[in-house]
Amino acid sequence: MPVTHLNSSFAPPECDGEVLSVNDLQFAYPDGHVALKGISFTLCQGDKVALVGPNGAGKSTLMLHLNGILNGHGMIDVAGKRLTRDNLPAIRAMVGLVFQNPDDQLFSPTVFEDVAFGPLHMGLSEPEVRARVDSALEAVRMSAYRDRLSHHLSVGEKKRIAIATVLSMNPSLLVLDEPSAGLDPRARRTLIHLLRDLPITMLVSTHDMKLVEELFPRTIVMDEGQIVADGPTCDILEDEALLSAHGLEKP
Amino acid sequence: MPVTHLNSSFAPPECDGEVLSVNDLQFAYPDGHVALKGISFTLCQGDKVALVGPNGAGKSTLMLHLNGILNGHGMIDVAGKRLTRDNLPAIRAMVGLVFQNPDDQLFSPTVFEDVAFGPLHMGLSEPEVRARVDSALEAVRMSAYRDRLSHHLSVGEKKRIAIATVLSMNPSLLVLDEPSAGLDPRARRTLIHLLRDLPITMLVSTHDMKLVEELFPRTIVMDEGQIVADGPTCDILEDEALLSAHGLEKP
Amino acid sequence: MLYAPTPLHIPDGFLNLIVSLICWAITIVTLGFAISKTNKALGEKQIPLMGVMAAFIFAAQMINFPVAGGTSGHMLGGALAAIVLGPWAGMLVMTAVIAVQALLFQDGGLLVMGANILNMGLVTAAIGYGLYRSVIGQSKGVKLGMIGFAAWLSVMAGALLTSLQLWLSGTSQLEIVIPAMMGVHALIGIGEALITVFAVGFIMQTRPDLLGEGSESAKASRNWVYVGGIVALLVVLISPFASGDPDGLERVAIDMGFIGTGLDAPYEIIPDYTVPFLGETALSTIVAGVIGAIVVGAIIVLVGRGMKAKS
Amino acid sequence: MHFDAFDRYHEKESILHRLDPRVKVVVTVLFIVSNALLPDGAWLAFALAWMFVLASNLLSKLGLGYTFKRSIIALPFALIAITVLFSIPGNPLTTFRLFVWDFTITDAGLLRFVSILIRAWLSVQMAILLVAVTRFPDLVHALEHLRVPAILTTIIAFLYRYLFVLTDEVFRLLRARQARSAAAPGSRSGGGVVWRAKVAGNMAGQLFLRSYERSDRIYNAMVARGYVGHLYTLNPHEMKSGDYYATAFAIAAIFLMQVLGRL
Ligand SMILES: Nc1ncnc2c1ncn2[C@@H]1O[C@H](COP(=O)(O)OP(=O)(O)OP(=O)(O)O)[C@@H](O)[C@H]1O
Ligand SMILES: Nc1ncnc2c1ncn2[C@@H]1O[C@H](COP(=O)(O)OP(=O)(O)OP(=O)(O)O)[C@@H](O)[C@H]1O
Ligand SMILES: [Mg+2]
Ligand SMILES: [Mg+2]
Repeated sequence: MPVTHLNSSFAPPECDGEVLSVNDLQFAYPDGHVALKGISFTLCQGDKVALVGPNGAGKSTLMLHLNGILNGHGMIDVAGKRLTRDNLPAIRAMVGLVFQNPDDQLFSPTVFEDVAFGPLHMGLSEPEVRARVDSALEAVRMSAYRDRLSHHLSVGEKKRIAIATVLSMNPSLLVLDEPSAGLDPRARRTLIHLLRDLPITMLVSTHDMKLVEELFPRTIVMDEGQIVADGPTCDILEDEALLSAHGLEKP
Repeated sequence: MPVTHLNSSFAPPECDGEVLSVNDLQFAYPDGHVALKGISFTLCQGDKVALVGPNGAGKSTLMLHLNGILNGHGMIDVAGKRLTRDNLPAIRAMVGLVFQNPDDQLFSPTVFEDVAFGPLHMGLSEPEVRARVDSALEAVRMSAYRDRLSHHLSVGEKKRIAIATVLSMNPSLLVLDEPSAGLDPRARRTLIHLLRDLPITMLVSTHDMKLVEELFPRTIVMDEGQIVADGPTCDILEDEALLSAHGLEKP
Repeated sequence: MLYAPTPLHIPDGFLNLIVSLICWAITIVTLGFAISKTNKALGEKQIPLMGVMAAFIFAAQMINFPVAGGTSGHMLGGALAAIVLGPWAGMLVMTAVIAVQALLFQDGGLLVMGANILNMGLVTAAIGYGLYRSVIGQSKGVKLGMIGFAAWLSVMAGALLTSLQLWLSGTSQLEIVIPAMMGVHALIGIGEALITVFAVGFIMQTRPDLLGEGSESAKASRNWVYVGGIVALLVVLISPFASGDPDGLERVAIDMGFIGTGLDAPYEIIPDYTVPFLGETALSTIVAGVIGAIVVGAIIVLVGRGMKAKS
Repeated sequence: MHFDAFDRYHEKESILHRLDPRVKVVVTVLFIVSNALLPDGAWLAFALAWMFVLASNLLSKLGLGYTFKRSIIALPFALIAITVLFSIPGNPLTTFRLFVWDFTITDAGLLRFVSILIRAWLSVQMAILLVAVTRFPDLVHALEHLRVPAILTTIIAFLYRYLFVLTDEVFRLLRARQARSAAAPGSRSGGGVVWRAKVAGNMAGQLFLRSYERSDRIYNAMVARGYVGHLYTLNPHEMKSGDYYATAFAIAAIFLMQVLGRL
């Protein structure tokens, strides 16, 4: 049983525009496993929020809901728009989802084709697509890699390209699933700088508590399909009881 | 260019029996890339040594030499036995190699079959094989998982089974390639306890400097195919210049 | 060796033009069917699935196991692909694998690719799937046994077709190529059978839902059983004739209307490796003239386009 | 671990590298068809075709002998054709005895055998050159433009991308097996053949499951970026005047081979 710590519920100081609001989201996998048991939270414009919790807590499942790949019961609003079957394409253009393993995300043979995939499917014109690709690669500082073959890149490079593939869609919300896994300290550092400098609202799941401490002002803790704490990172990291009850550790 | 720090060369206090001795090991991949440029070190009975270094330093390449999967120039002795083509099977029984990704290690449908692979291949009798499997699973505290399908385990569980697959061969030396990658804090903690309690000589490559600090009295730093430092972990972690020159960080 | 070419990948130059084109024709028609069937039957999810499965077959061909004396067994995968993906998707996947092997590694030629796809992709998938379908609903042991037989037979059928094509092209002599190819592949086929059986066994144990037993209609299923059965029967009937008594094969072939009667040596369908219309007749001179004119015309058009295109 | 050993493309700046991939594919196929059409013993035409290969090698800046070195790959298959030495009627050249059989090599047989080898050898060199000067994704684009059905070119593009990922995976599995292939002191290592085949089959099954699940994740990644069953690409290639001239020249050369071969 997850221990819910009601005292750490948290009212954000100010909120100029809600980017994401999730209300009582529930989901069970086809095999009957209930992975989400009523999730509610909101993200404001410019928030950078960490999502932590032990293996199997339901973090990835939650993220797959945010742009409608899975759909459970409950309500999800992105920038004021309700997520329904009809405005799925619009929602997908607003929520950029980056998977843990970049090999799952980079499915085209060349970097250019991969970064262009999203804009092309949004039906943009050719010059617009090219401009989007260029600025996305610029943002992750990989412009020189435009014509490289994806399979020749190192993990750290692949990771950055994977982020570019969603930046090219100009998302209002970036959702990253364990971005630092498998990176060496140097590549990890580069990624931290990159995320810090990106001026986008983001929700990032991770096991890397040090990354949480360095990068995110706010943290959401999940366990067994529920949110068990949501508040300022400094408070959460001080709460030994909370951390150890959910298999986490102070960095 | 790797910066070699001669001052950190290190004479182990006492050595009751060399388990591994590597002498001027050199290796180039078929495509011409020189991955090891003259590696020499020794491990004593009971040593627990960390092997650190940036991506591409040659750590995995070195580990693959230790039980003869790759063979470069130079000499490798395991427990006094020279590694040659003829006594390869015997050496493989002594050196237990665990790969980074447990999925690479587990190729059989059930946990039992995977743990039994080594003993079966060694030509042991059936009761002996069963006894070995039982005690290996016992050692990693996974006896209850004997008949589970490997496929359905969590990463942390897979990792422990992967270690059991080589423990069942009763190795004199355990070689682990990045054992903590991808684990959540709880699973990582369990792994640390497990490694601490195993009474076997081990060489462990990792990017997790915190693990290095907690678990290993001695550390070897590699970069660009060379050993650039080898000494007590506390000394190495204090040497800021050394760490930053080789893409490492203090925990 | 990272990547071991198998004796079934015919390089360019070993089949003559006519045989190559006939094989291409059969292959294209079959693939056309396969494409329209997959487009109709399968969702958008199928594109990444088939792509990754093609990479899987390619990679799985590298899994070997030591047999004896330094040799090792590995598999072709046609039967496995058809069993796990269904016949049509299996054929497309095998086609992609063979195309990449030819394009990227020159393992098998380009002009003869039609033949290679036919031998290693289409026939193997048809046999594998057809025979597997014939035991649907039976016990696991029966299924696995039949899968093993189907995998073995699929390799034999590929070898038989390859031999026949080489013989029709005048590249090999029937009474040597058939026993040699069939003999070698009888052994290779055992490796194929073992790996396929254990691989499918593994999937039955871990994800039986992926073997999609109820997916096809009873009628389509029955048709595949017929196809598999007939091809299997042909292989079983033809090979002993061929290996023991080459005249016997010729008799069988002629009786079945395989080839026109009255040929002294069957490979002289295209005598002397020349194309018939370029003999010493007036007609051939005219034809040659026309072809020359077409070529010159094509060159002029291309040069004209070149001048128009911006450089 | 990174397995790039499969890449056949050679980065260089040359006319052939810059040529439109469609041109390269069409010319290569025409050249191979032309080889198949040349009659036995058309030495002059074979020589011209060889010059064509050599000139292409030079133009590619890969070195005159580049394709020659790699062309041995087709040789083992020559064994299959060896029977034509004895089977085609003609004047006997030599006879030799092997065990109990007499073999007679005829002049017509020799002519056929040598011609088959030359055809194969020339064709394979051209194919080698094609992939050495064309990046594989461009080759796939060319096939798309040449009306190969989209479903096939898409499968091929995915195959190429995941070839590297999955072969890496296979090599790591093979390595894991190798690492545990030990022997206890004094006993013979390894089980029976069937047991070993079972281990290999299990690996194939394991790989299948992982590939299957990976394809699921890839599908999710595609959907997340707007995929609804249709793939769109930009056309990165445009035929320039040089491309047309090159095609015209190659067709002329190949036609000349055909004419020379029949004189
Ligand atoms: N396709 C699936 N079918 C059934 N159950 C699933 C499926 N995918 C995940 N689950 C289960 O749902 C639960 C939540 O999984 P999820 O992947 O969301 O966890 P997570 O928090 O992302 O964990 P991790 O930190 O390991 O990535 C787990 O118990 C998992 O076993
Ligand atoms: N099969 C291979 N062929 C050619 N080069 C290789 C091969 N495998 C590795 N290399 C190269 O050899 C060098 C050493 O690689 P190795 O895998 O040993 O590094 P590592 O220290 O283990 O790095 P990481 O921390 O990323 O695991 C790298 O430059 C790598 O690119
Ligand atoms: Mg997850
Ligand atoms: Mg490594």
